[in-house]
Amino acid sequence: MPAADVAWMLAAFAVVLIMFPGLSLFYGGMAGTKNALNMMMMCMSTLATVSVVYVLFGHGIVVGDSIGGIIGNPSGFWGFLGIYEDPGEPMVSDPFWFAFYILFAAITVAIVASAAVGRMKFSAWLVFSLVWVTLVYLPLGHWVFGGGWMREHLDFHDYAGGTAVHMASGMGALALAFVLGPRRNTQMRPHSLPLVLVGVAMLWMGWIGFNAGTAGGANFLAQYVTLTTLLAGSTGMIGFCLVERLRDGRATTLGMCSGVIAGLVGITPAADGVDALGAMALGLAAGAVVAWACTWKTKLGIDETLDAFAVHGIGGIVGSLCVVLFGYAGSPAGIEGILFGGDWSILLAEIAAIGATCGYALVMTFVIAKVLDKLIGLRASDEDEYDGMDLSQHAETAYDAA
Amino acid sequence: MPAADVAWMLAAFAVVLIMFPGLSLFYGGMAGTKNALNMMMMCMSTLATVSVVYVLFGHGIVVGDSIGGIIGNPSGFWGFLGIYEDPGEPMVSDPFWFAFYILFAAITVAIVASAAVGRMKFSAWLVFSLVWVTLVYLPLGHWVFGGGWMREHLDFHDYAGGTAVHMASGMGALALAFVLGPRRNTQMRPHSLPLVLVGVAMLWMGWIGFNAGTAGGANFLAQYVTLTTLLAGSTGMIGFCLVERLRDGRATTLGMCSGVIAGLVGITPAADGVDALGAMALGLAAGAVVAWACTWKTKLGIDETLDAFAVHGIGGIVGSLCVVLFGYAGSPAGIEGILFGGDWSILLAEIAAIGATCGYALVMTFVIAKVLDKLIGLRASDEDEYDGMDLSQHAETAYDAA
Amino acid sequence: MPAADVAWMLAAFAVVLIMFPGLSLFYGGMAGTKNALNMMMMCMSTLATVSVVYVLFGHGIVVGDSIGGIIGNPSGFWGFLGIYEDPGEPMVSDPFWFAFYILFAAITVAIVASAAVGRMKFSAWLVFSLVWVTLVYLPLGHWVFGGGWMREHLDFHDYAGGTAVHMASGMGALALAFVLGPRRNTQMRPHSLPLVLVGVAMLWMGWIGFNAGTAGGANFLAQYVTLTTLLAGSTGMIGFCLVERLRDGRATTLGMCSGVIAGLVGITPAADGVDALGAMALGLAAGAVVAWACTWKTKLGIDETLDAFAVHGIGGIVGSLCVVLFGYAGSPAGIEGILFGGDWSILLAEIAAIGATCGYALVMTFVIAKVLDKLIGLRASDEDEYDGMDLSQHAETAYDAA
Amino acid sequence: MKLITAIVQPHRADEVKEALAAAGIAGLTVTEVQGYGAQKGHAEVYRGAEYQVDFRPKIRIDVVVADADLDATLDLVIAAARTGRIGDGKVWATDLVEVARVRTGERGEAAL
Amino acid sequence: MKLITAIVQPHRADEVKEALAAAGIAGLTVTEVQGYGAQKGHAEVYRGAEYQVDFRPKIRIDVVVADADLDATLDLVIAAARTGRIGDGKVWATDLVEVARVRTGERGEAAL
Amino acid sequence: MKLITAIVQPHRADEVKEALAAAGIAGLTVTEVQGYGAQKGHAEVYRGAEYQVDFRPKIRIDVVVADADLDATLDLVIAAARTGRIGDGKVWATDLVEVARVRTGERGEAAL
Ligand SMILES: Nc1ncnc2c1ncn2[C@@H]1O[C@H](COP(=O)(O)OP(=O)(O)O)[C@@H](O)[C@H]1O
Ligand SMILES: Nc1ncnc2c1ncn2[C@@H]1O[C@H](COP(=O)(O)OP(=O)(O)O)[C@@H](O)[C@H]1O
Ligand SMILES: Nc1ncnc2c1ncn2[C@@H]1O[C@H](COP(=O)(O)OP(=O)(O)O)[C@@H](O)[C@H]1O
Repeated sequence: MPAADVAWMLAAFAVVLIMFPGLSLFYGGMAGTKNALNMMMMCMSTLATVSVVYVLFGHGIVVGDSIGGIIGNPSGFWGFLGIYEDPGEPMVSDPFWFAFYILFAAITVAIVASAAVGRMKFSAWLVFSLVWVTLVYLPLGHWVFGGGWMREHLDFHDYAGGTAVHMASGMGALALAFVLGPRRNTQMRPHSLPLVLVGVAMLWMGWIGFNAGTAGGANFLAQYVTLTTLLAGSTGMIGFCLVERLRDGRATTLGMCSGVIAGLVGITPAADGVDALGAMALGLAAGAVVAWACTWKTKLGIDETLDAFAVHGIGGIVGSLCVVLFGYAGSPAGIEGILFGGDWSILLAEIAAIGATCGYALVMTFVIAKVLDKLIGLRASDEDEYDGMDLSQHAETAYDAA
Repeated sequence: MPAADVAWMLAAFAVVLIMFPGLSLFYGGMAGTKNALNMMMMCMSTLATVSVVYVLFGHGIVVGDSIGGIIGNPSGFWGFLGIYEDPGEPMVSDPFWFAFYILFAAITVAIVASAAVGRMKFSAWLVFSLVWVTLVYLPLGHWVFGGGWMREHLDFHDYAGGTAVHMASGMGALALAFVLGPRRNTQMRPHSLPLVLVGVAMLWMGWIGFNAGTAGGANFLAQYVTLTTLLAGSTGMIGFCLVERLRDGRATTLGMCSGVIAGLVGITPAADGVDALGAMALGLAAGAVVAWACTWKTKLGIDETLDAFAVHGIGGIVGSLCVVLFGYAGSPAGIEGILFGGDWSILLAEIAAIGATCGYALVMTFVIAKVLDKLIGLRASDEDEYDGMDLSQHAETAYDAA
Repeated sequence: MPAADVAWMLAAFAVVLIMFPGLSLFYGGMAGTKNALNMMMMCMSTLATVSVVYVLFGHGIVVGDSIGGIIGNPSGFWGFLGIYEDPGEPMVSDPFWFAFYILFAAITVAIVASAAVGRMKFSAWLVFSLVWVTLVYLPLGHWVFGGGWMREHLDFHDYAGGTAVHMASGMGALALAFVLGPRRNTQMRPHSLPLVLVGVAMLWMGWIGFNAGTAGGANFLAQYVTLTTLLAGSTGMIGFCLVERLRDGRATTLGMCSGVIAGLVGITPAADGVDALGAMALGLAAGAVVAWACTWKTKLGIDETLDAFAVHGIGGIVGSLCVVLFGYAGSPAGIEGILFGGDWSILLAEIAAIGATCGYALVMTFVIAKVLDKLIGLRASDEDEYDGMDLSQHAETAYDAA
Repeated sequence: MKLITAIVQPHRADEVKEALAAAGIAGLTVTEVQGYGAQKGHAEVYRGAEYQVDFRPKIRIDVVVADADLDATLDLVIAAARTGRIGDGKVWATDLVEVARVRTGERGEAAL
Repeated sequence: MKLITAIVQPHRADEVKEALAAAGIAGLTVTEVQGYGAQKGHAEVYRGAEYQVDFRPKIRIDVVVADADLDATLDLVIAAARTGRIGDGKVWATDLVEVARVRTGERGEAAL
Repeated sequence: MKLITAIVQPHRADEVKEALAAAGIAGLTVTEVQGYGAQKGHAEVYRGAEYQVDFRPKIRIDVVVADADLDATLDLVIAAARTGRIGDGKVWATDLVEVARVRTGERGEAAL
């Protein structure tokens, strides 16, 4: 029912849009008081920069005619010219899709920003984000969503962006954090957990739009993934909090919030492939593994501060593997999990897709960050860092009690 | 139009989902700084616990084959198995409904959490919430929404959960607060009224999804209740603030926020049964009566801290009675109010339904709380209470100014 | 597809509703700590007062039978009586439209409230808002949305309320601020920028509902304006931040947030008339001009504190002029911009519409404010102002750290 | 005149205020401070990373008294603040060379 | 050297700062404190329950001056802080046994 | 006994605490304060309007020491707090007429 599809997609768009301030508040609440605004601006600015990129050449690179399976034709949709013909009767049309895809691209870049908290020049972030979306997200988007090689040659499963969105941003964050080096003072607590929860509120609501919107309309699939998205978020909480309880003695609010996001990241590639029990198991696994993965950065010695690597990178991988392990044959995706007797070949395809995505994002981000660091310098001065990025980059402070 | 119904219900789901963080922030803002996170976690955790209960046996108890009108068959929908058949063309289907019902159940439990603010062990809350949803909400749900005795034998009117959701949680909160006993320090102000407003924002938006979603689709009824829900929330503000103005000399932000919620609670059972003027009168009445009822707890000597009893219990009762008093015969519910010459019999049915719901919730909650208190101890130590529940239960503090 | 239209409009309603707390938080965060709650209450109260006005006589004045092109018949829809007939099959019906229009009216009044921050008696605000909506918004609404003279005789373009909503409130705010006189202490910073961002989150999401809801259903137009609304908000950021960067040396969070709103205000009259590149240019222009216009008040010597004049008044004018300048002939509005060879006559019509709206709002607001000031006194006492409006008007404080 | 400064547990501050009021000393100034002492701090854990919070919130009470009232007031403050547990705090007193009431400009004991 | 401590109304703090700066005293330290005194607090009402807030926000200003400047500075602070209404605050002075500037380690009046 | 009051840069507070602890002085009280001095403030710009923020956040450390420890402690605090840049702060010391430990009621040096 094309008109009904339009009705749902418009609503989905509205709630996905609020994921941007949602992510900004989620990360901003976790940052220290002196870096909260800068964190929020890095996230929000992606809507501006990526919009421009998309309208100029970005959409072309993702879905334009494929050039050897590597990138789409950048000039394919220059200026979004000539996409405005009214099809006569309501159906989801180009102007909408183009807008929707901008959100997917921008949210990916916004996740990467979390790695830069408290130490990156704002101007450098703007340049980096322009380059990163162009050289990392857009090609990956072509491979996964467009006519690129992964889609053509790998029979992997990724429902709504576990690879190009979550793994890419998680790995990008890790590489960026590595190049930036640790903050001078890594002993910082979230400055406002209520703000973190406000962020989670917007993210979870938005995720329904994201996952059920990927269904492309008001159909059975959209309803199916609504159920799995709810359940995985819910049990993500349990998984993360359980690990905390066992390891640290107490379940925390930050843990609960992180667990929700971990469960949601995990279900993103798998929402159409697991049943209710599968979604719960997946959420539990994603929450628990991410809780564990959050501690790796200390061992790696990389100040990947807000754990995009663990939450989005590892969370996305866990979700992708879960659908391979216990996919439900009666689901819309129709994938029979290996544990239920399914074919092992999908595991290989999945691992190849994960490997290609992570490897590309990791290496490419590293190169971009290194080159930009040489060219323009990524890091703010020690003085600026000490004063806090809010003051030094934006001449502002988040709160004024007077 | 089944496909259009799907489109609206998906959107309704997304906005109802945000009622959970909404309620968490509403209550968390009203709590003191040292108990805010614990309050939020008690609310949010209901999504996790109730999801598990629902998938395992909860949905069966509510809508499974009735066992003597008392409960549905718990094993009726075990694991949500076999509900995934695509009907071929878009219509609101089982996976969606199951997910939607989880939200109704969980929000009811989350309201009860407000009674426990500042003094209940988090582990005890988790156990209590599991038992409460099973023994109080699920049977009530069966009576009211499933094939239970109330629905079969009482000709009462309850549009969207005035009984099983609001009265049950209000009475549950009262009984739990009674068993827990008062906090050691009851002199606490809301620590952040802006946070309370953020909560109201999410709740009011969500309530449109809740009430117009109960219409089951994109139909006239949904539009009708959108109007009455808007008006009752708006005049709920007026009712509460007027009482404050007369009694205390000033209208307050907390009063305005509480009035909105009181009006919304009031309209929940009545949204399809009153016209615009009726909805305004109902909102006014609910706001004013709830403002008055908030002061009862002091007289009762029960530290029912965040007034779920007044707002949801009394608010729900007022709304139910209003539809009996001035229901509009031309409304979708077609109830002629007594004041307009309607039949008195509906009043008796309504009172019976209110009495049964409130009585059951009150007694059952009391028993559950007493038994659990003996078995595992509900209350945190005085030391923990003094340090604040955030620190003692979660080793966290909400804010860090440094 | 009428049923699909219902589905989208219900969702649009829910997200537009959250614009009220959104605006409250946007303004409340910009206010000082001692005036934040009062600011929020002024905004939120408009839902209550305007609802009452609308049900009693407001809707009649806007869309009732025109009395000489000046106002509609106030008694046309008294009590919203007799509007409840179910059309049999789902289509967007009166109860819904009436509710939706209340939101448009109330948000306009809420914007005006920003001018009164920190110095207006709350009771005086309530009276003022009742009079203002009746004498300024309702007639303007009739002229623009109903059967009034502007619509009949001026061939101007205003997609979703650039005139009656944004210019009217911007000019109203300017006149009210002028009559009120400056605060005693104008050296105040936003007390919480994260709160400002929470407000922007709700506003931007709501704006999708506002603009795409103005399309009246799930159609091509709704999708078209979704794209332009996204792009103009995004480049609004750029425009504002660029001016800040050049002028003050740094882009700020408040600037980014203001730029989003400026872009959204600008696109409101033009969303159906520009293409993607046009929307981006429009957003850029609106953001930049508004950033500049924010500094005018100092020169004017009017303490129009939260810049409703610049953001909504000037932003709305810029947007209206942009569609005249570079409207896209292939757009749903089909306006050929002057720069692309379009007819100059539309510029005259547009300027006349802008002039009429701004002139009427400015003069009428001035008169209302002056008269009320004589009759009841608008301004709180110096003592009250010093103590802060939260304490003096509402006996409350926003935060309690204890 | 003497200035008595007491660092006490937050939940004893009201008792101290009331004890002082009962003794006719109706003016005092209170500051939120952070104390470090024999009493241990607490640990908070965020995503598995532990943050050691060494300082405990305390309330600092400053009260100016006449020379003659010093000892009595000290005893009274100590009695009111005491819970007997580690972390109860410290009290100290300094000699003042001058005191004034701003409103009237009065000096010395008349200013109390 | 002497330490002058002034508890003043928040809205007079700027005047005091400016008066001191005008007199050539360019350093001072300010603390947000809560005062309790002759001035009454205020009541806040939440859902019908009244909360009595006894304390009023005040600003504490600490300024170290040379012995010779004590009296002049006291007069100046009192004059700048005065509104003539209850709640204007208190000022007191103590004798210091030592003062140092951290940056240079200078001691005594040279450190001011 | 003596009371040492140090106004230091926030990022040196930990160093001072650790230096004191290393010297066997395990108790101190810390207050967040705002300092005004030779060090300039900063400007913030909101929608084109500039707000001058004159005060800089500082940490005030109050520590009571035995008379004999005064000089050593002063040196130690100054050394730990110093960065050599403007804004490093001030330290001063006053004589105390009495000190007490609330928990036990002990007086004098035994109370430290
Ligand atoms: N030498 C000191 N100088 C200043 N303040 C101190 C000193 N010793 C203790 N305090 C303050 O007193 C508080 C309680 O001291 P603590 O040693 O924990 O308990 P107790 O005095 O009961 O042994 C500390 O948190 C600190 O604020
Ligand atoms: N004895 C005292 N010791 C310490 N501070 C005091 C004392 N008396 C008053 N103050 C401080 O001075 C402030 C103003 O005092 P108050 O008695 O209200 O006014 P006034 O001095 O004009 O009579 C109080 O809020 C308190 O902070
Ligand atoms: N005379 C004074 N009285 C009280 N505090 C002072 C005085 N002078 C300086 N301070 C405090 O010391 C801090 C640093 O002083 P400043 O003059 O900026 O640096 P420096 O001492 O290195 O010249 C100030 O911010 C203020 O808090």
